[in-house]
Amino acid sequence: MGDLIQIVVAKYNYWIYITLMMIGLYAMIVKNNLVKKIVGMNIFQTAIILFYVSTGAKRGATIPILEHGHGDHGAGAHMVHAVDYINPLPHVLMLTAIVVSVATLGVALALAIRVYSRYNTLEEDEILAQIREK
Amino acid sequence: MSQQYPALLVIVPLISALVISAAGWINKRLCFPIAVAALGVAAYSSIGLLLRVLDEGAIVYRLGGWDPPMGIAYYVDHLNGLVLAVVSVVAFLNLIASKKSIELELGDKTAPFYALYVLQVTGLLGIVATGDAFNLYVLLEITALSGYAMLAMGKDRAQLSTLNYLYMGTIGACFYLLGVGYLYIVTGSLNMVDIANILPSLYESNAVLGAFIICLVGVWVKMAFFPLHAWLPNAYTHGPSAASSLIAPLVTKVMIYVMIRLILTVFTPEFAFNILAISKPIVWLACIAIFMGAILALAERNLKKMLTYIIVAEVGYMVGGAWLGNRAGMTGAILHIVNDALMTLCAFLVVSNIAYKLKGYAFDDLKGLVRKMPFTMGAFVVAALSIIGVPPTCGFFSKWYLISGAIQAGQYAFMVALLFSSLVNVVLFFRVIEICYYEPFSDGHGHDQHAEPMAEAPLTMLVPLFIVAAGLVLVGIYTGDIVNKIIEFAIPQGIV
Amino acid sequence: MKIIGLIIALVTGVLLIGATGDFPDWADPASPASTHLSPHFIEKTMEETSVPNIVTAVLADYRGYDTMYETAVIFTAGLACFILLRIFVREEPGDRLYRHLLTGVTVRVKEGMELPPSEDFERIDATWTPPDLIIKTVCRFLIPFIQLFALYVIAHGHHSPGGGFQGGVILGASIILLAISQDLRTSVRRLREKLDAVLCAVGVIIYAGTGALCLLLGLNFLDYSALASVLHCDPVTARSHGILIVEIGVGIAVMCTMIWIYNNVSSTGKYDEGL
Amino acid sequence: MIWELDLAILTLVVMAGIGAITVKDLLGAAILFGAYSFMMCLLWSIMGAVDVSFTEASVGAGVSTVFFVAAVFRTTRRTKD
Repeated sequence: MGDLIQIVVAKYNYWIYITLMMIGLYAMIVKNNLVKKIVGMNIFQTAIILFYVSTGAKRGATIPILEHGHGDHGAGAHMVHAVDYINPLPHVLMLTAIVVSVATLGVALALAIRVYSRYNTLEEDEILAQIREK
Repeated sequence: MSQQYPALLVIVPLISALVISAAGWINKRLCFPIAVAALGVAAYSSIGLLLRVLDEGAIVYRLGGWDPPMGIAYYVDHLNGLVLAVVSVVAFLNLIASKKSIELELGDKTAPFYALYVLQVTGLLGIVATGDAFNLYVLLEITALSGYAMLAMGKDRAQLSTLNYLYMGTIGACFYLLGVGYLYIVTGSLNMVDIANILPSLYESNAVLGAFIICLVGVWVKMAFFPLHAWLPNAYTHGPSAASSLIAPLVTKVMIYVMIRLILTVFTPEFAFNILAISKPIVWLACIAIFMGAILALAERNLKKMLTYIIVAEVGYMVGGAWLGNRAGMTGAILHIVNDALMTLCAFLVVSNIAYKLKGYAFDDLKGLVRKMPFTMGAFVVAALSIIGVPPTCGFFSKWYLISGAIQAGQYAFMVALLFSSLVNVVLFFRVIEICYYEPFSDGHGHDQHAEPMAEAPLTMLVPLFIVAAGLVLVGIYTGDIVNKIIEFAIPQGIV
Repeated sequence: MKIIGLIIALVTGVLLIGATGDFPDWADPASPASTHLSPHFIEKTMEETSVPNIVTAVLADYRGYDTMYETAVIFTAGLACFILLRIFVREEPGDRLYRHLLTGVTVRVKEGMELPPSEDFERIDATWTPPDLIIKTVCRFLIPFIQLFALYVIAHGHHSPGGGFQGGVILGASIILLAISQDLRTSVRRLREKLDAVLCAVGVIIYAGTGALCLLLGLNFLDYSALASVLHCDPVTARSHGILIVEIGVGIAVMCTMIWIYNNVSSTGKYDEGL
Repeated sequence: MIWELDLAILTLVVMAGIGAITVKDLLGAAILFGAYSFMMCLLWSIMGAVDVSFTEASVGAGVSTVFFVAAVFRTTRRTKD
């Protein structure tokens, strides 16, 4: 039992991200409503971002902004130790990924509006039925 | 200046895409010349880059001046030198050929369309040139977003099929991103070469296996490999001609390049072919892809949609060839990237010429086309011969390599699939050409009537088409040189 | 379909969970991700770029090339929304409605007639609802402070969380707030569509142009230390300034694109009253 | 870092996520998605990713939600699932 808790505590962040990812993927595949699919897509992307941010976490470290940073660079700068600061690289990557996800969201919503203005519904099965009728 | 080719290749299109979109608000006629100039520079520097690579070997370009594992580096070797040249030349020719049809189909939105076109090319060139796994994802998204926007400008159900493409494309890109994340957590690096150096000690790890599978599935979604192909036919069929004749030849091929790059550079052939015993099932999957692509193409009564199913089958060729795990198969796959880009471009340019004149490309619309558009149909015959794989054209040679690779690897099913697909292609194209020879049934007496006047597409559309058709034959003739001077060096010595 | 979706999601989940077994423990300081590249960034950022916020330094300098494309992605999205949605209607047929701002009287102008040129009239739609006085006033007060904060975020990205991207989004949000609290015409009057679209491109050009300038000055693309000779400072400070310049470019591009997307989405490309 | 807080917010994130895809009203889905993003941003600031959570707060919880609401306003709130 103690081992189990140990494993859960060590990995639960990863498990939650996988749960969220499955929710998002399920919504994208199964949901019939186009906007619901877009919501699922965003949950999926955010889950991946959560995963990356988790990889950057470091026990006993602080946020990646150097203390006393202002003005004293050069010879007299005090030593910076890598163990004191959280890994900044995943944060950088995820800033980019967030931007990409909002960009995709914009395009997806624009497309959904176009689809709605043509078929007057957002339900995929109703749209397909309309196409088949023609 | 030749030191800066890798940067120019991608930066000039990017900046000109921005300038085009700004210039569109001032004067729409400025857009086309800027786009042509930008892609011309890109094509020129990619060919210059390829020649430099042939002379000096692989080139590393450090962006921002930082050394590779810290910063992002471009890593151009024989493999991506070749693909870069193909991408930029195809995009350039297609741009010139598509001017009239863009003006016809896009109306008052030509300026943003040109900007998106150039952005798409930027993204594709960047994907091919980059040596950083995460940078590839960002560029993938540029390509994808501009592609969605261009394809959705079509008619009928273009928006709906593009929205489906967007869902699938996002899943694919996210899977790739996730795979890179898995690699990052076990190696701590994002640079492809650096990852490859760290990985050998981790080959046993489940995380690396997971990363490989997720990346592979993500890339397969993007390239429309068989069970994941559902988005492709509708999205490509309903898009505007200029967009589909850019995206159909390039996007799937570039994704195949990414897969080959993942196998050869990131995970190394040792891991992909020897440690993981998944080559056989993947080649079987490729066989199914080829069969299904061919059969679905047979069922179509619409020229453009038929071609999109042929693309699905061709993706099967290349995936199968790359996974045969021997030199001939890999050569065939890389050669087929070049050939297939050219032949698909040729076929889609023919379709866009037909669409320009006829406003439709269902089989019933094509009757009497040989009389009406003899030059276009001439080019179509060349493309058809090449897709079937008839000797002087280039399609034959890549198929030859693929088949000999299949025999070497003992994968006879793959050989059968290739031959079957060639046979189906013969049926498909001769059916189309036969229809085109028929006169339309007009007023009862077919042969008394005067022949319909020739209504050929304008010269700006025909000349690039002829250049591509000639290219199909020329590439076929010079296959030996391409293989011996370029592809031979692109494949690591480990693969025999 | 439900079952297929469930199976796909579960298979993916099982595959991913299986692969997490070999991960280093969560937040383990000895994991490869924390020991391979990141120590270099953490320990050398200050002496190589003189930017205390490591994320900003890595974002705009070490991996500046990614960020340039990130800005280009946003720009592409703006352009995509524009090309997909925008409907150019030169002049709608039929009568138009104008509202006199001082008296609140609505004037109907027949087709083909013109109103005398005057600042007091505001074009409205048939479905126009008066903006709520409280919301309108509160937003009037808030917007300048939001914008001030956004500028602070951009300018202070070197020393605190934030930077061009966040600041740009907040700036964009302030204009979107104006569009929501009053109507889209009011906000478009403040920032014309043409200017907005051109500024989007200009923002990315500032970024890519800074990179190209470095290239022209003889170093590699985006190597800001080349700017030292232009800015008259040492290469390390030049990197810090280069980061500031590109952050401003990012801020402009992001702000305008957010507004552009919002305008197109909320009015389905007609640029009428919006929400 | 306080792992109990972490766990609690993770649970809320999952609940908001499930809510966003199951609620039978698109406007509700949009608002729940905003809540989801905001929880996520709290989670990241607990993990020390201040820049990322700042971005998510402004983009995910702010502008994305506005886009969703705008799109729902311009189409329909009706949904069958």
